[in-house]
Amino acid sequence: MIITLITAALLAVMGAYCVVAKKNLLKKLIGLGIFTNFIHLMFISMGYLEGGIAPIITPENILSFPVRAVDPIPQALVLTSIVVQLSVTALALSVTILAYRHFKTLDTDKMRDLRD
Amino acid sequence: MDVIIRTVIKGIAPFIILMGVAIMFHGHLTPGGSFPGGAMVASGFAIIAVAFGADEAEGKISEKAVHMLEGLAILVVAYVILFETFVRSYSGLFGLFGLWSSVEVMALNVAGGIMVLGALTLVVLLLLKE
Amino acid sequence: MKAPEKVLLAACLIAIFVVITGVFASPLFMKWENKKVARYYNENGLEATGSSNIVSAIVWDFRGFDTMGEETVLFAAAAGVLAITGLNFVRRKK
Amino acid sequence: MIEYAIIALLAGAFLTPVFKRSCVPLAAILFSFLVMASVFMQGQTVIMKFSGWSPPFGIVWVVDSFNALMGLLVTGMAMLVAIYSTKYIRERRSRFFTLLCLMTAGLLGVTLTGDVFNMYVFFEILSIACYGLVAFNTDKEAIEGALKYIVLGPLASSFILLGIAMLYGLTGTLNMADIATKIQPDITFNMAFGFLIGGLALKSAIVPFHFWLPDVYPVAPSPISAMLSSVVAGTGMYIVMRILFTIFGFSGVMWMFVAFGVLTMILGGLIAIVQTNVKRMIAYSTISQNGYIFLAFGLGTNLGVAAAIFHLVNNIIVKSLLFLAVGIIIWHTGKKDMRELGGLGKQLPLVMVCFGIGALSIIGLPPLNGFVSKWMIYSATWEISPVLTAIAVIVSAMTLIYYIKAFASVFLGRSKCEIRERTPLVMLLPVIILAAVCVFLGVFPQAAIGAVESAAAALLNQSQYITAVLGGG
Repeated sequence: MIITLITAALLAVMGAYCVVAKKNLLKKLIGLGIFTNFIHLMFISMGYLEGGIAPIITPENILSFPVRAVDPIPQALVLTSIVVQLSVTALALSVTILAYRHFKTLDTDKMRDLRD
Repeated sequence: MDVIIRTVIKGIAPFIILMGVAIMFHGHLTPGGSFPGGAMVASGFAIIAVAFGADEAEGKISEKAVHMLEGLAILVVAYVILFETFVRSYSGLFGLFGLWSSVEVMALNVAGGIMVLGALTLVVLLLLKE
Repeated sequence: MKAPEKVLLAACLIAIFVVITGVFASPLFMKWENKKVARYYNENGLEATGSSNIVSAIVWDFRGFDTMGEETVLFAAAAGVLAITGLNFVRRKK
Repeated sequence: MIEYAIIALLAGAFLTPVFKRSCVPLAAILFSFLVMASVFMQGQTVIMKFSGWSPPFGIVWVVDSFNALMGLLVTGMAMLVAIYSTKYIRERRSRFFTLLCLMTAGLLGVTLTGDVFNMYVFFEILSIACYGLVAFNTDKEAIEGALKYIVLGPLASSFILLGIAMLYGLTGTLNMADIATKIQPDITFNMAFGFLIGGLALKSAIVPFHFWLPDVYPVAPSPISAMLSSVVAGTGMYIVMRILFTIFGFSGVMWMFVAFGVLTMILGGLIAIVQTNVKRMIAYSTISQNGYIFLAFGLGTNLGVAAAIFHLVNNIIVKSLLFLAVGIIIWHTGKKDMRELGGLGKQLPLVMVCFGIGALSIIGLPPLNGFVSKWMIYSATWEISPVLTAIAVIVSAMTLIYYIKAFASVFLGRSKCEIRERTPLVMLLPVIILAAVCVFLGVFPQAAIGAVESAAAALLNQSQYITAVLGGG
């Protein structure tokens, strides 16, 4: 559990650093993805159970299932959230393509200079 | 793309698509479901588009047809989720753990998979053309 | 980037790290025994929906409306990409 | 019954790219408006259970009088904007209307839902439609604004998701009423609250996070600017209030919100004075008015919350009016800079009158609706601290300065541009309707004050909400 926690915190730091410090737009978008993945990891690990099994019932585990299965709600919610993130990334990439066509660069600082 | 890639993709793409369809249909029994299945089918289409070029696909896939497919799929989803009378009453008809054990969830998984497939294919084709 | 900005950024990042580890190690997070809703899903999901994959049952039945929204998000992304980059798509067809 | 509203909007969105006619989305939005109007007229708390699962297990929509008011405004504005856009948008119209329908569906979902995660999903529908619409013009300016929006928007969304994840971990449920019964005054709950409010503040541009808004709102097509700065910003305010009062059950003066509100108000007003781009100026004015709303509901009193809701309603109406009126000018001349415009009063007298009514109303002069809500804000702040009242009056004076300046430089003076075409009726009609609503609410404020006070009562009565959703106990 503590390992997931530290990994997630590291992911958050990496994502935040990428979004704030990197100049390249694509790297910013990758940073956003990493930051969202930190939340997904965090959310999934909230349902962690010592010795838990995946929430899929089979004839073998049907009796012990309610005791042993992990929390299924975060998994369902993260599934939804992943799709949302994918959609945002697709749209962001298409805007980036257009921006590259207009500015001939992906550097945000240079873009600001080119505006006027 | 050169001929090796094309030949290899001709070989694997059908299996990728078939695998995706299988995952969609078994979403209520095994891990996976609408999104992984739909994404897998869409990636099967995507590698075909990468290998053969997006222009080739233009005549074969019309944007209107994709939207119509998506519209039908979302109508199925909305119908089942909001009114839930017809499909749900057939759930559990053939016993637990079988393919037909949950008609409702299966139908929704397939419909959702079609949505995902349509949207992703459209996005990939458009971004490839850019 | 200048030196003071770097120091500030590093401080912020360390603060993020500490806050996240601190908050999420909190003992306040619910024990499995108290999660009424999740336990209900695990215990009654199979009988109520017939789906043996409980995550699928939640995604498409208990919280099906969320998933409908999710599909709409995908459609919205496709429509957005079409609206802003699909210019050539239309013209070439005509 | 409410489900038909959302079904109609989704069907409109999915059918528009197939049929490529403007009447499909118009009919969808009109239908949803009629549904919301009938729900508003009934005036009862409606609980809609999706998939037939009862509240803590399934998703519910809870419509009380505040929700119904917001839903009515959202669909009404969307309808006017859709009518206006049939002529304003000249190319790719079906794609525009697809995104507009999705945006309305997202707004309606955010407004009516009683489930935290459902709120997040609809917020995402709304945001993605907004990203697409902001970039719709695809010129240099629009793409730059959209880039800013598309990097900051998902960041804000992920903060909201983080708050929701923490709330789930802490309470084991996602239903708003169920969460409200399990809240404890604790540091971790406050962190979750902070993440949620922080994300929403970033989305609705409260002062420390206001920097992106003026680059984003003006670059969109004018009808979309109207939607963004009225109902989208208003929905952000709505959801902040909902979280604050219904989920967390705060009461008493919240000085943090008052302070942010005051800061937002002053900064927005100050920067608006020096702007030369008309749309940019109205965008800064939006920031300033959002500050008023924050200040008013931060007071936490019955009168304060009622004033906040009334000002929210007025802000939605007036900001749409101003942006649509400016949109007509831009449609004719293609210019946004005040220095290049002038003397349009003779050529576009109706637009001048409507813009004048909107400007006077947002300044807060007597026979108009802005006066009533600002008067309520003044009297609510007077009970807590006269200093706040003084600040509010001073910011109103600033509003007077920049609107007078804009009005004078656009409509009065020497004529600098020629108007060749006649303004289409469908573009003029929404503007006139909104101006008429402004005057009507100003002359007969009783009509609105009753609805606003019952909305405030519904918002502040947390236990009633919980009983309505969870049923007795």
